[in-house]
Amino acid sequence: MSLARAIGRKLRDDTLHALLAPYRAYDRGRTAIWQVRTGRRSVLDLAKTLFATCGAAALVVVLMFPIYWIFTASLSQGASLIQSDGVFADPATYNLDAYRWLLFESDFFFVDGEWGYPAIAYGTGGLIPIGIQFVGGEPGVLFNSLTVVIVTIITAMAMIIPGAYALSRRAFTGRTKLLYFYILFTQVGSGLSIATLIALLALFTNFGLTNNLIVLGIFYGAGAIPFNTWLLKTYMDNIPVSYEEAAIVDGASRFDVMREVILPLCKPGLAAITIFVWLAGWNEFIIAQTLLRPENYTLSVEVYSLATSGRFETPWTEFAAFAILFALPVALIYFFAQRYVESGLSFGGMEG
Amino acid sequence: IVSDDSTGNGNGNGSDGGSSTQLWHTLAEGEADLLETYIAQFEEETDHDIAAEEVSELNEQLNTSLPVGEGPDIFTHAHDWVGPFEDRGWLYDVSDDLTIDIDETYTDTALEAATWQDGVYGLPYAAETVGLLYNRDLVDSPPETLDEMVEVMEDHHDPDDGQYGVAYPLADPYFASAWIHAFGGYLYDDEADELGHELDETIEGVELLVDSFWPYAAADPSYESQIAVFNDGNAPFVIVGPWEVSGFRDSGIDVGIARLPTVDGGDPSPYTGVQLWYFTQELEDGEALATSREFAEWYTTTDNVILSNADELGYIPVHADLSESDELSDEVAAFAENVSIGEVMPTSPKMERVWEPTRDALERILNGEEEARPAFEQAAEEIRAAWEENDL
Amino acid sequence: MSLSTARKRGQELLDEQPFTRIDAGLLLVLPGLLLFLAFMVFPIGYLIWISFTDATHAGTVLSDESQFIGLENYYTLLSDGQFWNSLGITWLFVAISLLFKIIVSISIALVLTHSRVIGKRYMRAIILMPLGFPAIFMITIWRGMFSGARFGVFNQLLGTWNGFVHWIVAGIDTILFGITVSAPEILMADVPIGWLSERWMAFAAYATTEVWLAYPFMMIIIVSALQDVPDQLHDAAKVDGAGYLRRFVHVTLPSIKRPVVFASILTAASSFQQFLLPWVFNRGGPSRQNELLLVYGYREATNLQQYGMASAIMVTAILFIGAFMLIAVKKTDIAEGVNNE
Amino acid sequence: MAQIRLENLRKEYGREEIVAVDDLSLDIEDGEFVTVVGPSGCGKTTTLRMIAGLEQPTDGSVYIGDEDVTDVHAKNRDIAMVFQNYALYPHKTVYENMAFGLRMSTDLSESERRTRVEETAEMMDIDHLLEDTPDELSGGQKQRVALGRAIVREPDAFLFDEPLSNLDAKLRTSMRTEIQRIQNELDVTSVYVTHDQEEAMTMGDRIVILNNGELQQVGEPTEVYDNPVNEFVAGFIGSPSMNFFDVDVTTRGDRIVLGDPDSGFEFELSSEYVTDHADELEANQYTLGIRPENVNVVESAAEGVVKGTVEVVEPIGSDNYLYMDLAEDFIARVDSSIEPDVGERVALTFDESDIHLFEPETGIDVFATERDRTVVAA
Amino acid sequence: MAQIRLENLRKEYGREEIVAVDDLSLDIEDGEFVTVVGPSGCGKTTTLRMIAGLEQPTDGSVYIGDEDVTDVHAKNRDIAMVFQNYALYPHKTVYENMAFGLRMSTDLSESERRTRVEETAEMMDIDHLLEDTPDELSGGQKQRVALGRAIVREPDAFLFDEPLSNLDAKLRTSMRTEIQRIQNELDVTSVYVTHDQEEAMTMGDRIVILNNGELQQVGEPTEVYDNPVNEFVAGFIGSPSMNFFDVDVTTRGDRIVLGDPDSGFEFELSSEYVTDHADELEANQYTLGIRPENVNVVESAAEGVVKGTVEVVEPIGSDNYLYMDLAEDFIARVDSSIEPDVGERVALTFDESDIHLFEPETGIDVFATERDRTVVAA
Ligand SMILES: Nc1ncnc2c1ncn2[C@@H]1O[C@H](COP(=O)(O)OP(=O)(O)OP(=O)(O)O)[C@@H](O)[C@H]1O
Ligand SMILES: Nc1ncnc2c1ncn2[C@@H]1O[C@H](COP(=O)(O)OP(=O)(O)OP(=O)(O)O)[C@@H](O)[C@H]1O
Ligand SMILES: [Mg+2]
Ligand SMILES: [Mg+2]
Repeated sequence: MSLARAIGRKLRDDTLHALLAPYRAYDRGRTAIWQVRTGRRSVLDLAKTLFATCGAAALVVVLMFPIYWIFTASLSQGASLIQSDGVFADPATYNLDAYRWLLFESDFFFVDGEWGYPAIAYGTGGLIPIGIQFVGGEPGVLFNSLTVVIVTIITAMAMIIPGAYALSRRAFTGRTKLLYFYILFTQVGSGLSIATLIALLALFTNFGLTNNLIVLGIFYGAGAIPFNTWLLKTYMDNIPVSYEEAAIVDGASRFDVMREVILPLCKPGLAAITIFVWLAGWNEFIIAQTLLRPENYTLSVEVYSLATSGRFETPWTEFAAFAILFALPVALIYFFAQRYVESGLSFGGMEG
Repeated sequence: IVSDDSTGNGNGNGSDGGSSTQLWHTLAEGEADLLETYIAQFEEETDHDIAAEEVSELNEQLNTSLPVGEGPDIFTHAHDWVGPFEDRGWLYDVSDDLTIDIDETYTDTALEAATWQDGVYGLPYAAETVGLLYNRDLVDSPPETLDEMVEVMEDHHDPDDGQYGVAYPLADPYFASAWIHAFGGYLYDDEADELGHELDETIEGVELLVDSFWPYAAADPSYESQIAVFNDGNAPFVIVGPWEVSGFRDSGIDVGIARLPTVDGGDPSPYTGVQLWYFTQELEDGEALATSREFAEWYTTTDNVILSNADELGYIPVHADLSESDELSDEVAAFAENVSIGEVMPTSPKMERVWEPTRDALERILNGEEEARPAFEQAAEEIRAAWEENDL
Repeated sequence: MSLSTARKRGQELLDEQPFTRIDAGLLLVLPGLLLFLAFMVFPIGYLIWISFTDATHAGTVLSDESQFIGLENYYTLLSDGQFWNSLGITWLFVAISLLFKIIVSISIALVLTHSRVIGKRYMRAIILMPLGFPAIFMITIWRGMFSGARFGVFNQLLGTWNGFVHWIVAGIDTILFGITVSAPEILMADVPIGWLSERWMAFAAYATTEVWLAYPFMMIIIVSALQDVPDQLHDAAKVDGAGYLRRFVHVTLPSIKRPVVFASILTAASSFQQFLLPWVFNRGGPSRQNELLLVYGYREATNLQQYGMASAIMVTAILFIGAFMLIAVKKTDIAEGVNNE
Repeated sequence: MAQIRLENLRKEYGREEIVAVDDLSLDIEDGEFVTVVGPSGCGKTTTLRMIAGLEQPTDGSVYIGDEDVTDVHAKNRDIAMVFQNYALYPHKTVYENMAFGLRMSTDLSESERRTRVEETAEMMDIDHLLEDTPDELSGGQKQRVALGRAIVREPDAFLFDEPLSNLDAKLRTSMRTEIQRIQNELDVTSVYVTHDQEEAMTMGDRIVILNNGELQQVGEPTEVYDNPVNEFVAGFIGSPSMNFFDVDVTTRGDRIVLGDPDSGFEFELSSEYVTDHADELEANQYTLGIRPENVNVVESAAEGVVKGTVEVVEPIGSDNYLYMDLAEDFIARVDSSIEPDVGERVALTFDESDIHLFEPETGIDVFATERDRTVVAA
Repeated sequence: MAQIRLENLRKEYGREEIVAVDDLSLDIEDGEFVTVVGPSGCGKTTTLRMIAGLEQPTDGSVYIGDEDVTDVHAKNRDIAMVFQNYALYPHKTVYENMAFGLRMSTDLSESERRTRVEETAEMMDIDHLLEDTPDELSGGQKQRVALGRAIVREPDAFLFDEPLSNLDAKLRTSMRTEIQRIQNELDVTSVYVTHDQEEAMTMGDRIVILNNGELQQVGEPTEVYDNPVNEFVAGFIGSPSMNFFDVDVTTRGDRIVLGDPDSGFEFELSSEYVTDHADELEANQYTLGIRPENVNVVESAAEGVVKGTVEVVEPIGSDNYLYMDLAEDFIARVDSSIEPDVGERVALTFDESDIHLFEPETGIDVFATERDRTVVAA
C-alpha cells in the first residue's frame, strides 16, 4: 500500500505545484522586470523569451482547437455542431442543459439519471455472499465501463508485469522470438479487431461468452499484452541490476525484490502502461457493440450510439457533453501523469 | 457452432432477460420516451412483458445477432429491410397468425411496404417522406411551382453574406428521389425488376436537381451542413422530413410546411418510407410470438397511439381510417400530402445495392466531375455487378 | 549498450541459481502469451478459413452455411481494380501522413522543450489530453471542420486569409496611389473548397486528421528523447562553431532518431489499419476513391454482405501489415528496446 | 593563439541569489597553460563557460586576443573546449567527431579536413580508431579523441573542464603528461579547470585558486605552494593538507615564543626571524601552519617542540604518514623507516623557515607580500 | 564475524571463453581487512560477487565461517555489500534504505529496527538525513548511507566494490579513514576491492593483487611494496611506478656489473651483495627495477651510475618529479630543492639494496623467497 500512499503524495505535490503556478509566474515576471531594470538582462533577451512563450502558447491553442470547439458546442443551444453563422455558436445561448441532461436524464451514471447510493447487500449469491448494491437507482453505463476497465487492468497487469520482468532479466528458450512476436503484434491488434470481428463473434458465441462484461474485459486485457509487455520490458531494462542485487544481499526473497524494488522503480513505466491498458478497455467500441446487448453497453458504445441516434444527424450538444465527460478522466490522468508518461516512454537510461 | 442459449449471461442491470419479449429500436430521445409509455400502457392492459432496448447500429447488431439466435423478437425500422432480411431468412411471416384484417386496416402503400412476395413481415404504423419547409420570416407563402421557388431562391442567395437560396441534402438519393421521379424516371422498379438509371426521364430529373437546386445550396451537400443553414435562418427553404421540424422550432425558426412545388412536365414524387414493427425469426419457436403480434397489432391500430404519435412526433398515420383524419394537425396533413404524391421505397433486397453507387454518382455530378448521364450509367453498371456478385 | 550488460548480469544472477535451471522465465511469460493467443490465434485462423469460403452475410458465417471454394476469393480480389486502388491509396496514406506526423511532432516537441518557453511542461500536459478522447469522437469533429460549405471551419479560415490578402493589396494600393494592383490569384484560395468531395482534398483531410490524432503519442516519445540529449553535446557543438540549424541536424536529430523510428513504425502500422477516419469522413469517398484497405473490407462485409471476400481482404491486409512490421522490426532491430543499437 | 583577459567578471544565477563568480580579473598570456582549481561549487566551470561564450556574464568583460568578445556567440569565438564527460557525439565516428568542428568553423575542403584529422589522430595515437564510434572506445581512448577534437581545430585557446576526472588513477597520470606534452608542442593558450590540486600543481604554468566565486591567488605552482596568501590556499594546496594550530604569541625577553598551552606546544622563533618580520608580528594570536613533510620526528623530547600520540600509521610505500592527536587530521610525513607503534608518544619538531602564520579572523598570511594582499582584498 | 576461505575458485563466462577468475585460493582471517587490487578486468568484482553469492563459481568453493556456502543463495549468506554506485533504493528514504536489510533478514520489531538504524546513523553522522531520499544527498552522504546500510545489519562480513571511486580526491581520502575507523571499531571481516593501489596500500591489513584472474601476491602493504614477487606487482604498486630497465650481466673479475650498452648505464654490485645472492644470479639478462624515490641525483658524473636528460620537471610541492629520457616514463623523485632545467643532463645513482631484479620472461623477482614463488606458480 506504500505505492498507493506514494501516488497520493505525488498527486498532492503535483496539485500544489500546479496551484502555485500563478504565483511562480508572477515571481518570474517580477524577477524579469527587476533584471531588465538593473541591466542584468537585455530587453532583447526578455523579448525573445516572451515571443517564444507566446508562440508556443499560440501553437497549443491551434492544436487544441477541435477540443475547444467541441466544448463550446456542448454548451450551445440546439443540436448541431456546424453553425452557418460562424465557427462558434452565439455565446449568449450558452447553457449547461446538456450536462444537466447527462447527469439527471441519461444513463451515464445511473439509469435514467436517477441517482442511487451504494449499500451493502447480504446474500447476493455468487461466491461471496456480501456485495454492494445500489439503492434508489440502478447503476448506469459508467459502471459497466468501470467493470470492464477494472477487469482489463487486473488481467493485463497480472500478465504483463511477470512477463516483462522475465523478458528483461532472464534468458530462456524462445525469448528473442517472443519479443519479435510481441512487437509484431503491438499494432496488428487494433485493426485486427475489425478484421476478425466476425470470427471473434463466432468464438464468443460458441462458448456462450457474449454479453459478458468480465469476458470482454479479459479480451481487452489479452489484446493489450504484447505492446505493454514490450514497453515495460524496455523500461525495466533501464533499472540497474545492482538494486536487485543489493536487495538480495540484504536478504530479500524473489517476491520481496519484486515488491520492494522492481515495482516501485517501475512506477513511470507502470503509469504509462496502465494508461494504455485503460484506454484499450475504455475507448474500444466496435467489438463491445458486437458482443454486448444493450443492457450491458459500455460508455464507448453508448457514446457511439448517441452519435448515430438521430436518423440523419447527431444530437451534438448532448453527444459533445457525453464525450467530454467520458474522456475527462483519461484526459485528466494524462494531464497529471504527464511526467510519468514522458519518462515511461523515455527509452534512455535512468540515473542509478 | 452456435449455441442455443439465446439470452446471454451478462451480469445485467437492465432487463431481467429470459421470459420477456425483446424489442429493439434506434429511436431518437423523444420518440423513445413515448414508446416507453406506450409499452407500459400495453403491459398494463394485457399481461405481457416487453423489454425495449435502444441499440446502436441496429443494422450491424441484427446482422450479427439474428443468425445466432440472439436477436430481438421484434424491432422497428423503415420498411426497406424487408426484402434483404427475408432473403436471409431472418424474418417471420406473420400472415397466418394475425388476428386483424390487414387489407382493411392499413393504407395500400403501407401494406405494400410490409409485404414481400406474399409474406407479411411487419405491421406498419407511420409513413415518412420529405416535404418543402419554408421560413415564414423570409417567405410569405410557399411557392406552388418550381419557377416561383427559383425566383425566391435567386433573391436570397448570397453566399458571401452567408445567405443561401435553399438547404437541401441533395446528394442523398433518398432526398433527391422526388425529382428523379418527377419526369417518370426511377432508380429501381420493384415490379419490373429494372434499373432506371439510364432512362432519359431519370437523367432529366437529375439535371433538374443540378440546375435548379444545387446553385442555390451551400456547397457542402452533407446533411448536417444543409440543416444548419436553415436552422440558423440563412435560407428560406429546406427540403427535409418531419423529424426536423421540432428542432427548427426550438431554434426559433417559424417553419411552414408545404407540398413540393410542381415543375413543367412532371410532378415531384419523393420516396416514402413506412415504419414497421418487424417480426424476426426468433418468434419461430418461442412464446414471444403472441406478445409480439399482439403488441404490433395494438400499436398500429390503437387510435390514441396513432394520433399522439402524429401530434407529438409528426408521424403520418397509415391506418386506413385515420390517414385522412381531420384530427391531424396541419403539419402532419402537409406531410401526408407529400406522402400521397410519393413513391414507396422498393422492398426488394436488390434495392440495398442501389443506394451507394447512386449517391456516389450524384456526388460526382454535383462536384462537376462528371455529367449526369455518364455518372448514372456508371452507377448502373456498379449496381448490376453487385447484384451479380450476390446472386440477386 | 549499458542496457544489455545490465541484462546479462541479471540473467547470470538468476539463471545460475541451482533451482531455476529449468526455464523459469518461460513460466513467467507463458500465461500472458497463452491468453493473448487464445483471443488472437483462433479468430485469425477462423478468418483465414472464412476467406476460403463463399460466405455472404454474417448469417452464413455464424450458422456455418458456407462452402469451401479454395482460393477463389483471392483470385477475384487480385483481379479487382478497386483492391489495387485501395492498396495503393492505403500505402500512400501511410507514407504521407507519416511524413507529416514526423515533421509536425518534431516541430512541436522542439518548441515545447525550448529553454525560452515558459510553462512548457503545462503546455505539454495540455497537448497530451486529446489522447484520452475516443477516436470516433475526434474524427467526427474533424469531419465537421472539413465541411465543404463556405461556413465550414477551414473554409472560413481561408476566407479570412483571402480577406487578409485583399487588405494587404488594398493597403499597397493606397500607398502607391495611381497604380492599381489586383490581388494575385495565386495567393487566394478559391472558397469554398469541397474538402470531402474532391479526391485529393479528401485525402489531404484524411492525412491532416490522422496527423492530428497521432501527434501526441509521437510527441511524448520525442520529448522524452529530447530530454535525454545531454546539454553538453549542444555546448560542444556550439563551441565547435555550429549554429542552431546545424546543431539540430548534427546533435538533436541523431539523438532522437531511434525513438522517432520506433514511434514511426507503430503509428505507420496503425495508419495502415485506419478505418474509422475514412469511414466517418465519407466512407472512403468520394466514390470509393480513397477507400483504405480496411474500409474496403468492412464495406464488403457489412454493406455488400460478402464475408468470404471481406475475409480475404482482411487476411491480405494482415499479411501486408505483418510483413511491414516484420521488416521494420528486423531492419531497425527494435525488438530488444528502442535504444539498442 | 591569443591571450585571454577577464575583467571584473561576475555571474549571478537567479535574482542575485547565487553569485557563482564574483569580480574576477585575470590575465592569461599567449601560450600559457593556466590551471584553475578550487573546491566544488566555487565557480570554476562557470568561469570557463563564460570564456567559451556558453554563459553570458552578468557583468564584466571577456577579451580574447585584443577583441572584446563578451557579446560574441560561442560559435564565433575561436575556442575549443574539452568537457568533463568528453561530450563526444555518440552517433558520429571518431573521424566525424574530429572533423565536425572543422566542417562548422572553417571552409576547408573534404580532403584538407581529412588530412588535418589524420595528422592529429596520428599525433594522438588514435589513428586506428577513426572509424569507431565513441561507445566502442575505452575511457582513455575517449579522452584522447576529445582532446584530438579540440586540437585539430587549431583554435585560439583550449579550455579544459576537469577532463581527467572520469579516468582512473593510472590513466589520469599518463593523460596528464600527454596533455602537457601536447600543449607544449602546440603552444596554445590553455585554461584547465580541475578540483584536484595535485593536477593543478603539476600541470599549470600558473595556477589560479578560486573559492566561493572569488579569486584567492594566482601564481606559479611552487610559489603558491611555498607562499600561500591565506589559510584557504595553504590548506587547499598540498596533499596531505597543511597542519594548522592556533597559537598565542608570548614575548620572552627579545625572543618571541609561539605556544599553545593546551597541547603543550612551544616554538621559539630565532632572533633573526623576529627582526626580519618585526613589522608583521603585531597581533598576539595566530594560526600556525606547517606542512606534513616539514614535520620531523626527533629522538629526544628536548629537541622537539611538541609531543603527540600516534593514532594511525599509514604506509604509502616511499613514506609513512603518522596521524597525530595534536589537532584534527594532524599528519606528519616521515621516512618509511620511521615506524612508531600506534599509541606511542613521539616528539616532533620543524624548521622556523617552514612555518606559516595566518591572522585568525581573515586567514591572511601575515608575511604575504603587498601584491598578494591586494589580490586577496580585490 | 567469520573468516572467509576461498578454495580454487574459478569463474568462466560463456563457454570457457572468458576466464574471469582462475584457481584462486585465499584465507581471510576473522576481523581482517583485506584489500583486493588489480587492473581493470582482472576479476576483482567477479571474486567479490562469488563471495556474496551473486555469481555461481564454475569450480571451487567458498567458505564463510566453517560452512561451505558455495551453493547457498545470496540472501541466506549473512553478508553485506557496498556497491560502487551505492545502489541506494531511490524510492526509499535513508531510513527505509537502512532498515530494509533488517526487515528482510531479521525478525526484529519495527521499534527495534528503528533503534538499530538510529544508532548506526548517529555513528555515521547521518542521523539528520534519515528522512531524505537518496537523490537529495551529496556523493559523500550517499556513500555514508551505503556504508550505514551495510553496517546496521551487523553481518558476518563486509564486501566493498570500489566504494569510493565515484568521489572526488579530497572526499576519497576522508572516507578512506572513515571506513578504516569503522572497520577497526566493529572488527568485521572485510574484503575491499579497488583498482587504486594507493587505496589498497593504505587501507588493507593485507593486500591481494590480482592480474588476469590470477592471484599474484598476498601480503602486508609494506611487504608487498618492498618485496614484490614479480614485475607486475612491482609496477602496479607504488606511484609513480617503479622504473624498469633491461640489463645485461657482465662479470668483471669477482665483481658483477649490470649494464645497458644503449643508455650507458652501468651498475656495479658489491661483493657482499653478490655473495649473498650468488645462487639466484644465474641468468645473464634481467630487468632491473628501481623506485623513483630511490633514485638520487648526484653532483659529479663519477658518482652516478647513469646520466640522463631531464624532459619534464613536475613539482608536486614537497618533491619534484624528474622525467628522464632513460626509459619510457623513467621518473626520479627528488627533493623540491633540486630543480634542474629541462634539457639538462644530470647524473643519477641509487642504492644497491633498493634494486629489484626480475627474470625477463616470467617477470619473477629473482630474490623472491620460496613462499612467494609458490604463490606465483599456483
Ligand atoms: N545554471 C545554474 N543555475 C543556478 N545556479 C548555478 C547554475 N550553474 C551553476 N550554479 C551555481 O553556481 C555555483 C558555481 O558553480 P560551478 O559549476 O561553476 O562550480 P564548479 O567550481 O565548476 O564546481 P564543480 O567542481 O562541482 O564542478 C554553484 O553554487 C552552483 O550551484
Ligand atoms: N556477465 C559477464 N559476462 C561475460 N563476461 C564478463 C561478465 N562479467 C565480467 N566479465 C568479464 O570477466 C572479466 C573480469 O571482470 P570483473 O568485472 O570481475 O573485473 P574487475 O576486476 O572488477 O574490473 P573493473 O576494475 O573494471 O571493475 C572481464 O574480462 C570481464 O569482461
Ligand atoms: Mg564544474
Ligand atoms: Mg569491478
